[in-house]
Amino acid sequence: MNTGIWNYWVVVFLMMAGLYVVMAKRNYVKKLMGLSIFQVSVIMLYVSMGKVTGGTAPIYVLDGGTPAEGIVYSNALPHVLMLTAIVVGVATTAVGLGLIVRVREAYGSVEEDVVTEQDRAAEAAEARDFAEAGP
Amino acid sequence: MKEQLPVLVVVVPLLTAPLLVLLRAPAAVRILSLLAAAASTAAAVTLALTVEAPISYHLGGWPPPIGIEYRVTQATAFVLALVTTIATFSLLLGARGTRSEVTNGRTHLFYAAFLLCLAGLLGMVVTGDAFNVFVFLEISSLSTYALVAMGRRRRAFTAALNYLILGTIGGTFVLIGIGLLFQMTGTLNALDIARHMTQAEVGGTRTVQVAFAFLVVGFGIKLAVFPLHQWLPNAYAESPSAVSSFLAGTATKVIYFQTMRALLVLFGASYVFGTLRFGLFLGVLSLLGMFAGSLAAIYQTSLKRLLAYSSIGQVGYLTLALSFGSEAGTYAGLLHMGAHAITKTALFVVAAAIVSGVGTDRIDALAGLGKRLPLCAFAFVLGGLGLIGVPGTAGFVSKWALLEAALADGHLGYAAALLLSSLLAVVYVWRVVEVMYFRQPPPDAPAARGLRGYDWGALGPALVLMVASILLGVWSSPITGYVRTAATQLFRGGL
Amino acid sequence: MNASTAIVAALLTPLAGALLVALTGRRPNVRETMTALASLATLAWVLWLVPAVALEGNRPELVLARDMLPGVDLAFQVEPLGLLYALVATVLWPVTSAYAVGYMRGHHETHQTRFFVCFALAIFAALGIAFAANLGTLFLFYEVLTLSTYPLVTHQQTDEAKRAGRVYLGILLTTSVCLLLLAIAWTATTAGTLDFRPGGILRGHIPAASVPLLLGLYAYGCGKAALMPLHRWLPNAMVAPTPVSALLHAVAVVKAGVFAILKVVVYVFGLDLLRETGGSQWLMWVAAFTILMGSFIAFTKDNLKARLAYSTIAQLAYIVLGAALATPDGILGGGLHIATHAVGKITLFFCAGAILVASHKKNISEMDGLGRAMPLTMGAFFVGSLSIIGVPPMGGSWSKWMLALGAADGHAIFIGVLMLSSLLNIGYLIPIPIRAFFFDPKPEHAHGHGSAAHAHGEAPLLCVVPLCITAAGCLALFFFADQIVDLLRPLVEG
Amino acid sequence: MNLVFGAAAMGLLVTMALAMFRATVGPSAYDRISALNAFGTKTVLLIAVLGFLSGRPEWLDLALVYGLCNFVGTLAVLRFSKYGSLAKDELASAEDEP
Amino acid sequence: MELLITVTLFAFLIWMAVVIGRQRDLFSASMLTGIFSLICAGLFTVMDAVDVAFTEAAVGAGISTVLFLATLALTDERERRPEHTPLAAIGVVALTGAALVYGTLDMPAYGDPSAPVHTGVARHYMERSWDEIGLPNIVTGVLASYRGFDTFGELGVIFTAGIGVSLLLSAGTPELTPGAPPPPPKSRAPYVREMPILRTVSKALMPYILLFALYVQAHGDFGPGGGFQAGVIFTAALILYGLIWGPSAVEAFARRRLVERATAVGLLIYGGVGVTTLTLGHSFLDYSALSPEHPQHGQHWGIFVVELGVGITVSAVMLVIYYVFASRPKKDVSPMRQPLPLLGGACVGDVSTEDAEADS
Repeated sequence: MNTGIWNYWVVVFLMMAGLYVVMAKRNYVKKLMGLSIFQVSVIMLYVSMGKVTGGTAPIYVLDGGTPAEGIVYSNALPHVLMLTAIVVGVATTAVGLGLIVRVREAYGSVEEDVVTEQDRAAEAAEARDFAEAGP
Repeated sequence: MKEQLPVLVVVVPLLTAPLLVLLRAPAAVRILSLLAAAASTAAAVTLALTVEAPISYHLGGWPPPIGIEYRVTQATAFVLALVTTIATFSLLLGARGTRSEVTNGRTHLFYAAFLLCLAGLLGMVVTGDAFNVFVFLEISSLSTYALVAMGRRRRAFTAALNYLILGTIGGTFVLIGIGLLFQMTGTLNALDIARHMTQAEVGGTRTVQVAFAFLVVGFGIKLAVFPLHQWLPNAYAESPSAVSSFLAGTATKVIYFQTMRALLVLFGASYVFGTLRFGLFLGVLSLLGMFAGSLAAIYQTSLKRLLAYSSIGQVGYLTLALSFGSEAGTYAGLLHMGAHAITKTALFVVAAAIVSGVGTDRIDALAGLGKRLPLCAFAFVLGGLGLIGVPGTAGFVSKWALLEAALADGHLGYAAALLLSSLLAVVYVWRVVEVMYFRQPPPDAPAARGLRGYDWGALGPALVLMVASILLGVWSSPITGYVRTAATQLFRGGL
Repeated sequence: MNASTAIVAALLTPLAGALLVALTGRRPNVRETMTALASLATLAWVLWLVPAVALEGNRPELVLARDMLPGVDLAFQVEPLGLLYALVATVLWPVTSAYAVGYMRGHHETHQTRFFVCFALAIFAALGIAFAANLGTLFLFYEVLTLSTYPLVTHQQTDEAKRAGRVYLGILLTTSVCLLLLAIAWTATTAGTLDFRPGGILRGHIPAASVPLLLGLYAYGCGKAALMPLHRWLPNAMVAPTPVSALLHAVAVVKAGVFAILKVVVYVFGLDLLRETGGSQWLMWVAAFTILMGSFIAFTKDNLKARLAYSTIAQLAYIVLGAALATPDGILGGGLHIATHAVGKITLFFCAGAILVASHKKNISEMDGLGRAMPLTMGAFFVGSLSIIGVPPMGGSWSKWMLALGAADGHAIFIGVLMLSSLLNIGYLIPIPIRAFFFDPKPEHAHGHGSAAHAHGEAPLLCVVPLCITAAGCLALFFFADQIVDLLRPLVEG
Repeated sequence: MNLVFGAAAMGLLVTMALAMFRATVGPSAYDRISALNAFGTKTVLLIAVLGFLSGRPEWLDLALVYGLCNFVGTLAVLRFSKYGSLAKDELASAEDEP
Repeated sequence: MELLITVTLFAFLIWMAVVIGRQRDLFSASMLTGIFSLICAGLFTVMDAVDVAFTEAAVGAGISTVLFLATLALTDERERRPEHTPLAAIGVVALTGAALVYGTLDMPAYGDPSAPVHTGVARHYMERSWDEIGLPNIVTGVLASYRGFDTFGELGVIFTAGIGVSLLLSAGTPELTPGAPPPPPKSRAPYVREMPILRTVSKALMPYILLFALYVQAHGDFGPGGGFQAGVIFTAALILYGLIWGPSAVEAFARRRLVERATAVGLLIYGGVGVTTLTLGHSFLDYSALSPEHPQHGQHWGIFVVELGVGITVSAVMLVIYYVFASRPKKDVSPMRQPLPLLGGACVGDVSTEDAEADS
């Protein structure tokens, strides 16, 4: 059964939805949510590569201690790769959230605009200090 | 034991990191991490000196493409030696520099993250497996995010966070690219992919074109190629000195090497430069990056930020070399990668020495440094000359190679642009030099100090690197000969 | 001892001198002794090389590092032109050092240690340029020279000095990096080598149409030659202390530029190639233009050092003209002019410095009657002027003569340029000694500096003796010009 | 047999859609919490049904994990919505310590 | 049938993605990401990726949600309204999406058994792993043996995340002095009394969940599961306990210092297997070295130990992350009151912000 490539288009849509959230939203928590959507969609891309029509999960169906004949399995390799990718995703999310907590503690906000504004103000203040202290 | 060296280079730092977590005692942690880096360096240098034919190491005992393969060629060995050496120097610096920058009680974590980052970078270099590149890319990236956030100012957090977001997008793009390649070839081994790529039903597909685009953009983000460079200045400027010197010398270099391999090995030069005509596009981007980076560097108010923008300009040189799509270009790129790694690391280390002497890296605050810390100022001048590419420094040797590569392909315009942009380097380096030597030191600044007044933990490594750069500048033949054979091999798709 | 050792020694002695000077900086007398010793030792090494090159026709070689760049060694070779340039530099170094000691102390300059260190480094670089066996080595030392003289130019560390330093570094580095390096790279890719070889290396490798372009890259790439319109750094660099100006304008820096051009013309292009293709035609006109414009501008300058600076620009263009003519006599004349102009111009600068030290006067209009207080200085000035103008029995006359001979073969119009320029030289140089000896001091200037105008006599002895020596040198060159030409003869033969 | 499982799956999908609708429109946090919980339960069931559909019922493990995670997630959400924090400590709150 | 389910789930996913993007209440959004993960897990199951589904459920719906909530507890719950339309983002996304769609045009169809993915190296795994490894779960075989080094790297990633989060968040919170017992309970907070059911249920469930975790760990060779999933489940149990009894109750059970060391131990176990094979003269992680006369047994042993290492590190790292998030007090500094940390020339060799916090 040939079902075409529509699934990849859906995956592409999901990826782009995630990417859009990352790029367009100014809230860091939201950005990370977008990032995890993006990553999960990529996992979806790989996993859908591994599907074989009419196949079953890549765990041998045992028949008296040996694999039964004539059973079609889906591809295990993308699954293996994506286990790693999931781990990478959650690791990134954890570190990112840790950073967000620190940003919030240091700036009082997790909005990119507010943070940037404060940085600018701090920079200007620093430059002013130097202008006053210097010759 | 010798045949195990390829994996030991990576595994030694990777397994020392958990040991550090178990040890915890700061002094022991410092020594052990330095030892690990040194051991890794020794392994890498041994490899570099002995490798002739490519070494294929089968991890898990499974031959490629079934299992993961480590491949050591002259090119990879060169990069390995470079990265490990710079890591060792940065750790020497870290031994003193980080004490004030990382709160005690977390020293072991800091060093563990450092070694993990190193292991990640090394793993990317030595692996011959596309997906393994992604895994180790993420190890190095994640630890980098945490390390960058250890900077002294709160801006380090936002720098790290923005780096994390962009870096993850980049990493995910790479993952997409690898996935698409995997889908069309059914394999993950780089050489195996390259073999499939020559078949028309693979190499001619649109999927492969898109895979190429995603890999290039993904690596481009991590490499800070011109329009994708936004994360770099803050990340370099705000991170602790040991980290910025390490990153500046290694991270972008390793990614550059990955890009080279992606273009030359994975897809093949004829596909990239012939079928896709990617050279012109990359060349134009490189030129923009060279000028934009250097111009921005001129207007910076902080020393580390200036160096960071200069790195963006230098990345332009690197990609320009690649864009020629020629053997000479590959050679020039590899060489400039090495030269710039040494020079930029040295400069960041000098910046660290200056920061520990002056307390800030604001350029305004460096007035009269030529009198206050003459050795630091002098070291900066030496490094700056290397950055400009004045003859007698390693930077000149590589710039010469770039020029030759440009002229050999008849790109007179590129050659002229290259030279023009190195004038911008003169401007930003000399701006700092003038502040150091021509402005009167603030009245309350301490007068010239004796040799004890320096942060030798930082200045020592810096001077060693400077001397190395100058030695390579006047006697480059051992390195250039080595790199040339490495480049030849790499350009022909050998991995 | 063989010649290679002498080359190494000649190169290392100034370097060691710089180090010793730096180390003994706390005790000025020891420091100055170090400079003196280093300069004399260097001179001895170079003189030791002379017989082998001049009489036996040897070309001593030395490879310091193989493959500094791929295919380019860090190598040295002593050939006549380089030897001449090295001789000029090393002979004048002890003299300049002695003068510098007097000047710096008399003028109460600061940072004297840095000054003498950089001075020694500059000589080191000049020797490296002189002995360079290929374009790569030459470029290396060319840049070292630029960088080591930068602290000298900006010695005063005033805003004016900083500006001058920017222009200095800006022009010299820009041209060398953008043009010279490009030219060298171009040469390397077309000729496949960068070695200096008699007869040139480009012949047969380069299309005739590219010759003028490449020559232009070289001519303007050697920014130190101060060809118009890239001459601006030279008058700007006048903010430096006078010994530096002497070094810049007579010995090391500017001569390095024209020396490099001569060397490139002789050993890279080869005279035949230039003559066959006519690729240097345009350069003659540029040189002629520079000669005349430089002289005209010199006329308008009241500041003595500025006037001398523009005079230098014009005189350098003589040498470029000689090179561009690409005739044997032109080359010989150009080479000879390196020596004669060096001695003449250094005399003039020494005098300017001595005047400054003794009377604190910079402008020509203030110098009326100065000859009575400083007869030796102004006498030497007169001698130097005659040499620059080219009046027998001064050395300068021979080099102009040779240049004119070179132009006679097909480019007679440039003889006219030379004559016109000589007239201009007379116009802007001779009035100075005349005013000094025959005019009465202007009262307002006497009051301007208080009673000091009458109180001062000659400058310190360490200033006056060197300028007398160089003035005598101008005279001596008239009689030894033949030997120099003989030395250079192999350049144009074979 | 498959028909029964198929119909069950369809029914589950419909209920999932309903739960999602509630999660989407809210309006209150508690609506969403219960929607999340309901959705989790439906997923557990769907996995179970899928196992039978594809003839590999041995993956009921999977459904168990879902049930567990759903429980933990819901609890966390509830706690968050009530106390605004996951950190309130029953034994010794962080603020009390020196 | 299968197709219908797939299509519906995909439609659900799109729906959720859009809703998450538009939802400005971050609390709701994090719940919706939980739902998103659950749908994904469902889809993975349909696509026969049971191991991936297993992991995604545990990570996406469990750990991630808890992490997001913990972060929200320390930050803000609402997102500000954006000030302008992000045209650049729309442009980039449209371009990227178009490129990807262009790239899909030459892809093999969904489920096509003759696609290169299935005929390439994967064929070797599918056909030979029973003989070479001898485990029913092909995924485990590939994961732990054929591509064991990838998994080693993956463990490195997790370990790095633990290190990173500790580096970021561990300072500034009072750590229990080593060796000292946890402080005695002061007073029972009223809310525990409010939820007797939860209390009872959680206590009753704990051992079973932990047992289940061990089962998943051990059964990974035969069915879906393995070290990673087991580690996550183990931690989920402890987090559950922590949610009801508070983080220090968990810390009393698994001391933080101990857990931090356990993160290292797991990685060292994994690497230790590699080093062992290496000293036995084989390649790194070549398990057949462990039993030269019977390579399959060596594989079994190696995979077992390696999975154990994975389980230990994963659960320890997850726990560490939970600790540092949950035990961090919320600092409600408004941007106005917060002094700008101007670390200019003023602070030579100064303390970092960390120290300042620890001092205060």
